[in-house]
Amino acid sequence: MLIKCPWCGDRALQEFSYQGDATVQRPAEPAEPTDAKWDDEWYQFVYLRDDPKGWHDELWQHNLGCRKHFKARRNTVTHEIADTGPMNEELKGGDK
Amino acid sequence: MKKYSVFSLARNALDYHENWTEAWRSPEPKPEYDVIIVGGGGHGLATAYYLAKEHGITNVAVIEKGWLGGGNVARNTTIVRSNYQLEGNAFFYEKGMDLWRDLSQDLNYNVMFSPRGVINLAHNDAQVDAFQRRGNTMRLNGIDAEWMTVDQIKKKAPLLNTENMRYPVYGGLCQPKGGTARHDAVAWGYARAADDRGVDMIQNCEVTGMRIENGKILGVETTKGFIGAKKVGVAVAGHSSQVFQMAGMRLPIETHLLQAMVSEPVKPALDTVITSGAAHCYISQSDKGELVFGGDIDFYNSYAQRGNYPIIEHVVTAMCELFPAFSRLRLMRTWGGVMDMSMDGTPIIDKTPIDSLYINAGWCYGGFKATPASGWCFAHTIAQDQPHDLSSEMRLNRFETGHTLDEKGVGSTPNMH
Amino acid sequence: MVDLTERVSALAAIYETGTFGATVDGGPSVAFSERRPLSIVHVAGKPDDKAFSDGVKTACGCDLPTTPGDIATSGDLSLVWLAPERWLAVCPNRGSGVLEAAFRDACGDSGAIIDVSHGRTVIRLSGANARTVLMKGAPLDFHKKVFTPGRAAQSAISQCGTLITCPAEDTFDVYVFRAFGQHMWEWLTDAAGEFGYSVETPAT
Amino acid sequence: MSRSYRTPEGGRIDRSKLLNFTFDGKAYTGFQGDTLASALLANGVKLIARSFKYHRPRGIMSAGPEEPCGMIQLREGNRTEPNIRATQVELFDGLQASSQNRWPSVKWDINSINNLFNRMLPAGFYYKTFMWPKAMWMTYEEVIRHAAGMGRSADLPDPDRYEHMHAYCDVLVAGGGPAGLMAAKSAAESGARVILVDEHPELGGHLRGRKSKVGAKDAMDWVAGVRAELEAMEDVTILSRTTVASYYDHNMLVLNEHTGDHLPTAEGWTPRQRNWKVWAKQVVLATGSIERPLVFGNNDVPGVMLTNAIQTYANQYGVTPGNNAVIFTNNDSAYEAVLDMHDAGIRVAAVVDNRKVETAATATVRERGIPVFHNHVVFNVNGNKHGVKSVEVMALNEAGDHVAGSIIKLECDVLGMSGGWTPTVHLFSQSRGKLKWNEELTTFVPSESFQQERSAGACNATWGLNGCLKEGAKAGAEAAKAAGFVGAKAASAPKSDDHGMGDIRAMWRVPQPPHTHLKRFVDFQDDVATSDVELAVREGYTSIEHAKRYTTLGMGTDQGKTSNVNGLAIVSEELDKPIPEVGHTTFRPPYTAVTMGAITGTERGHHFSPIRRSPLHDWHLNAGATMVPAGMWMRAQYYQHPGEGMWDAIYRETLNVRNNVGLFDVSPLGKIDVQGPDAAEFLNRCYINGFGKLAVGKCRYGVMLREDGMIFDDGTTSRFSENHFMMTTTTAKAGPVMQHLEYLLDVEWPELNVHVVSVTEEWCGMAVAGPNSRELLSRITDADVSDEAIPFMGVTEVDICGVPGRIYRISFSGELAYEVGVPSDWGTHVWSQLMEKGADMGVAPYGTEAMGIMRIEKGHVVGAELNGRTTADDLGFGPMTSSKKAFIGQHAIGKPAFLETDRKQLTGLKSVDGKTKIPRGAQIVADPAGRIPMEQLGEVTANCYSPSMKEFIGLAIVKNGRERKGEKLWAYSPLTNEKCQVELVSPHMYDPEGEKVRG
Repeated sequence: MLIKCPWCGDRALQEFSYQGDATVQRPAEPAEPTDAKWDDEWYQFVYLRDDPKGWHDELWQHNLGCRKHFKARRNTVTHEIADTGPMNEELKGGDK
Repeated sequence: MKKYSVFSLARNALDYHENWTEAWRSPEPKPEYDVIIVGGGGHGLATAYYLAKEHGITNVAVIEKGWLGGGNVARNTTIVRSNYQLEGNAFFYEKGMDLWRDLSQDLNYNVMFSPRGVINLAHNDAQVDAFQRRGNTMRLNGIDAEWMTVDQIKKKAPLLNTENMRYPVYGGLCQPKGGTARHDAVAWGYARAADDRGVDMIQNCEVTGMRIENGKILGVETTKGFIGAKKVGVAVAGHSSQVFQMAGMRLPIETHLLQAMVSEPVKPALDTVITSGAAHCYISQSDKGELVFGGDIDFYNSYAQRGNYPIIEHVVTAMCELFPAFSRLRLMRTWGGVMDMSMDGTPIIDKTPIDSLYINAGWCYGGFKATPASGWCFAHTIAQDQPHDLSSEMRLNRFETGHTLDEKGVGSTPNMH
Repeated sequence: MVDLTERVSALAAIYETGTFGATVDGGPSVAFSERRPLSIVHVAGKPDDKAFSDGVKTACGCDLPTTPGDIATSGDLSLVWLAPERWLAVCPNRGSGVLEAAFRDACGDSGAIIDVSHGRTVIRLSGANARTVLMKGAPLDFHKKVFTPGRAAQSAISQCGTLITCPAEDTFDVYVFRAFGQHMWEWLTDAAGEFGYSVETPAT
Repeated sequence: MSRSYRTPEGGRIDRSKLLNFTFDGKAYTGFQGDTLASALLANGVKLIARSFKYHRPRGIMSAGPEEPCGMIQLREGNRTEPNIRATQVELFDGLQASSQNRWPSVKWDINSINNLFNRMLPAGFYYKTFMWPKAMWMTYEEVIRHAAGMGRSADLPDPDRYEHMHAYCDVLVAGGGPAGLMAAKSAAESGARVILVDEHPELGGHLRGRKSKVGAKDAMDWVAGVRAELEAMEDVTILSRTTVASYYDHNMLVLNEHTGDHLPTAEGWTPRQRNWKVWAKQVVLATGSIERPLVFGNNDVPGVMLTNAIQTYANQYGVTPGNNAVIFTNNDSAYEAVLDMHDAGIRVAAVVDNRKVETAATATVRERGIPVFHNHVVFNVNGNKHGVKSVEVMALNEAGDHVAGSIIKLECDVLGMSGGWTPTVHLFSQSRGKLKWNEELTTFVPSESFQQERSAGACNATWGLNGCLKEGAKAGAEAAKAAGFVGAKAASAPKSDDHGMGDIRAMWRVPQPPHTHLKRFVDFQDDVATSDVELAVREGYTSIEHAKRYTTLGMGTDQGKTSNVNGLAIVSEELDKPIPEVGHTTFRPPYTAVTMGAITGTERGHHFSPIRRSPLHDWHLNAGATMVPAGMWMRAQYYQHPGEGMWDAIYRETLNVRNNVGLFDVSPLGKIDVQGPDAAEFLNRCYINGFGKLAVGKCRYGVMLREDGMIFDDGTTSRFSENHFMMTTTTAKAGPVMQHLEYLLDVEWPELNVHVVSVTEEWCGMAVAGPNSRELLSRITDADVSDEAIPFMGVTEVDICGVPGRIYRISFSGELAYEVGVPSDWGTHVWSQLMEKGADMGVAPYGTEAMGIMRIEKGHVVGAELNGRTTADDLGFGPMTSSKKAFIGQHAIGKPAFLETDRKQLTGLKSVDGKTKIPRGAQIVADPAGRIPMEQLGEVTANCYSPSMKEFIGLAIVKNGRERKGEKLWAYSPLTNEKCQVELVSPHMYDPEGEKVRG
């Protein structure tokens, strides 16, 4: 694969590390710290994944390059990459 | 079923083998079954067989979207072992070893189970500690385990490099009764034996939906129409997330891709199975002579059954480090399989929140060796509507309660298991 | 007091000047040397924070390069883009902590400055086959029209993370973590063996 | 026997360069430019191998990489290689080759007895037998394994050098035949960066073996001209002797270049092979095609060859594989070959053509007086290991499904067969391109592309030369255009002759007379005959994948290059299903097998994984340290003095710390600089304990969890100013922790203004530990090192031996201790000063073993306890866990399983009798004499002899261990047959009150 780092451009797969599903959201912490609270929201965040067959928004780190994390929309069947972008940008393309 | 034997082979040779019958039928699906097994891979076929054999449930269909045994049972590195540390795994896999030992005779199909020993190499003191800890657990659990010195390992695998290497070998944990089996034969043997007991094998039939009413499953929609069932068990390995999505469930599973490869066939050069965690490589030699080996998954989610080059390079490099003489052999074929990597590296065999729907998933790297035990326990779970004792820690809700079975101890990063 | 320039290189045990590798017509076509001693400071901050970008300019005399892979220079100092908010300032040794202090003083509380002068080994390769040697190691496009003087890229050679810069035509500096210095030296010189190579005395 | 099969002149060999070689120990000669196959044929050697299963005699069938039969063992000793196709070996002087898969010799092979029993050995026979008696399988298996396997592996390490190369290009052209050359030319002329790859030493593809004309020129002169033009262009790279092995995602291709295989040995700096990893914007596949065998009785006898192979041997090598040929074809392409054979002096006894109608090609042959039998087939070959003697020919019935009439016996010593051509679509298919069955051409052809590639020429089923040239030119231009060279134009293709294949009459199985059961081979290498494929279908292995796996069709080293289409066509006939419905098996990389060494490249031996060296590495070596790998690092394990045993040294080092002062190299510990206004807040969120209120000039031990609540890592973090911290990590987790912090800042908390930088390599770290450490420290710095100035867990920045450094008052050993950090280049200087200044007090370095003992004595946790399954509470960090702030993993602590009472907890162990060693890796049980399976209450995570306490101690994690203090249990290691009664004690075994560290 050749992955487009949003900063460094097209780079070989071996420079990157895959960092998981970009769509899971870390639950918000309560305003006031409380005792540990393990609930469905945390369970889902830590353990459950959509694991889609097809387009997948995911995280990669350019760990042997600029070391930045970024998002990629990649097809898990064909490995095509429709778009990559910094964390704060919306991804485009694919049929999502 | 026409018995296979050297005599039947001789008899048929006289007729130029023109009178052999098909190993299994290819029936049209009935409108309803007592049990439908979704997934005609090793686990699904084994489940159907044990449902019939152990629980007397024969009105069973195995529904397979492609060809029988076309998933991971067709594309693994054939290793069979039960060298686990955690209790929740140990007894389960050891049951598997019991079944493996008699499998050829039980199925009347030679699956070529070859208990030639599985050696895990330790490349540093910490690994010696960890492997001895594991070996001791195995022994106290009644599982065969031996510690091997470097010299003993050298004797068993003379071409193994132990000294002139970056990470020298300190010793190894051997499970003498572990080994390999002929992977395709396992699927075919189960299919033939299940067919003989009345199970319908429905190939080229894809499940497209699940009919669930009032929290109970009534059957599955397929490309050959709706098929009713009192119970449905799903054993679809790399497609677990997809199939359970039809039931509205999200799983603690990601689908990843594992590559494996073979060299050209050569005369016997390795008589045991060698695995090295430090080098990320496991290797054995097939009866045909090919070195069969693999390593890590490709690390990114994939349903592709085809991987990329960095991992191939990595695995071959590790293999050559372990066996510098094999550097001159040639890599003949590489392939990929998709596996359902669970969040703790351990499978799930359980009921689901949906009545009469059962799950068998999350096999990570380890599905092939588990085939008999998985079928055994899953059949029990379906027939009795409760988990078998041996798989009682492989529950679906263990992630929620914190009772994870994390052999590698890497936590909820499925690509690290 | 020791002389603060008397620093021991990671390559001290293996560094040997001379000509090595294959004997080829026309002589060796790759020259190696260690760049040392250097002052190297890791500079991090937000380029849109004016206090930071002005501070950097004050400290080193050049603007922050914001195009990925660009190198800005000012006198004997190079400021290499590493990441959207990270740069490496490199120059011949200015004395312990001097360059770091210059940035700290100029940037104040904006940005994060840290001296990494001792944490890198910098290997210079030059000559007609320098590119080819690097092509053996890193999955980067080293084509003459692509990897031009004034450009830098981070990648990996022989499993080690590297920063590779091109200060001049057919000249490249390979930065690695100090602990990998000896490994990288051995790997690169080995890769240059077929072309014949020379090892020159270290210089900044 | 000794007569030569070499033509008096002609061929692309250098007859002035005579080369000596041996085959099976017998000496032969050949010429520069020969392959081993052509040289053997020139010497009249027909029998060169034994087949896989039946050990039938086999010769050479092809002239290229598709060769299924002619495999040999090449070279000897540590350079020997099995399964080498003789057709691909360039002859060199001194070459040694031998036959394989035979014993004692290829002529008299004992296992050829298998052939007599071949009826007992149909496809999958082993699934049906060898099951009784049960215990015998391992014995059967051993016999099977020795009979199988083809050649043999070397048994010594590979002495050769291999390298890698990485490259990017605009257009990669795979194949240097007419289409590929035109593609490269068109693309290059547009200015694109082009890499042209061809597996042979010479470009030209099929032109090498033919006598074609391109324009007015001999084709090979035209090839040389184009090559020269391309070589003159700056941005063109021509890689010959190079195979495009694999085609991965996003146009990443792997090439295997044979840089030294044509040399007697690749010596010195010359790599034997070089693997290229290429990222191409566009690819042109011009990979040609492979002639198909026909499937008739005994079609494997040595001397039965592909027609184009005979033609190639005649034209390219000046070799006549026989004197008297019969050609059996179902298409026109063989006729050109017949003419060339005739020109080369081979008598062609007849052409047997299964087609009913004569074509224009027929006439060209008849003109030379060669008889042509139309609507006839060769259904059997008579011959043996000495080669073909004659062939048997019969007419076909009207439908073409039976033979009819009388048998015509034709004497001959070579039989050429041509069953049409199969486009080489392997790379296309690897690139995910979709194949479509073309009924007219009776082959799969490329249809939809998936990646940025296109096929041109014979691999696209374009048969004529003219068509190939044009299509290549067009593909090259299209590729360049797609790569951004908008002005690219197709180079004009010179007009040339354009022989095609004509109409083809597919005949997947040549019929045989009733009641005959001749072996008709489909896959020559794996001995798969029609009867095997038929049996597989009969037994229900009807999916093409089942049929392949059951029969092993296409699974040999040739990966079915000559057999796959024939095989699937027979399955389709048996199932009475059209071929497209049967489909094809997957084409897997690589195209031809690739030497593992080439894949490995330079990453062997000590370059397998880079060695990470501490700044003190050389000092340790000079001091005689035994070095041990710790991840990529090498660390000093212990420093043995003359006359000392290993454990003597380790105990001496330990006691020296306990009683005096020792030095330990802690440089490999991970160090991460954390800076920014939100640095304290960030650390608060990362650690279970608080860091917000850590005073400047102090450090604190911290524990990090994963999101699932298990311990991730631990270490101390120091505060140098309000916004500046330095975190330390364990050596093993330095990388993962860094990645974790970067992840949190990039993804979860981008709002935090914090920068993290690894500074592991910047600092040389030295633990100065022992009661005399303060005294020693005072000798190397002018700074105040008193307890007041640097209290326990204090940190200060001072000059040390004239260089700027840091002193941390932390202790892993449990003694009064410091950690000194100086910039790495000065590490040796400072360490040497410590050694020198402490000489009078007996300062000594200590290694990882002594450190390990002291940590056990103090109950500090490391990898074995931080095994990813332990919680903070399990290891006794419960009280440290803050409830006043949120941190990673906090919520997971609330999981029910974490609150259970029988969790395994950290505990210390002491050998009850004081004499028995606690076994390594033991399990904690109540009674080792109990029944198996036995309940295991816990596990020993560490064990040692404590020279300070003079007893055997250990650490363990034991169910409810904290509550069990004082209980006596057993540490039991059945693996080593050791056991030791242990008392459970507090893990803080040495100086439990911590008076020493605070001293």
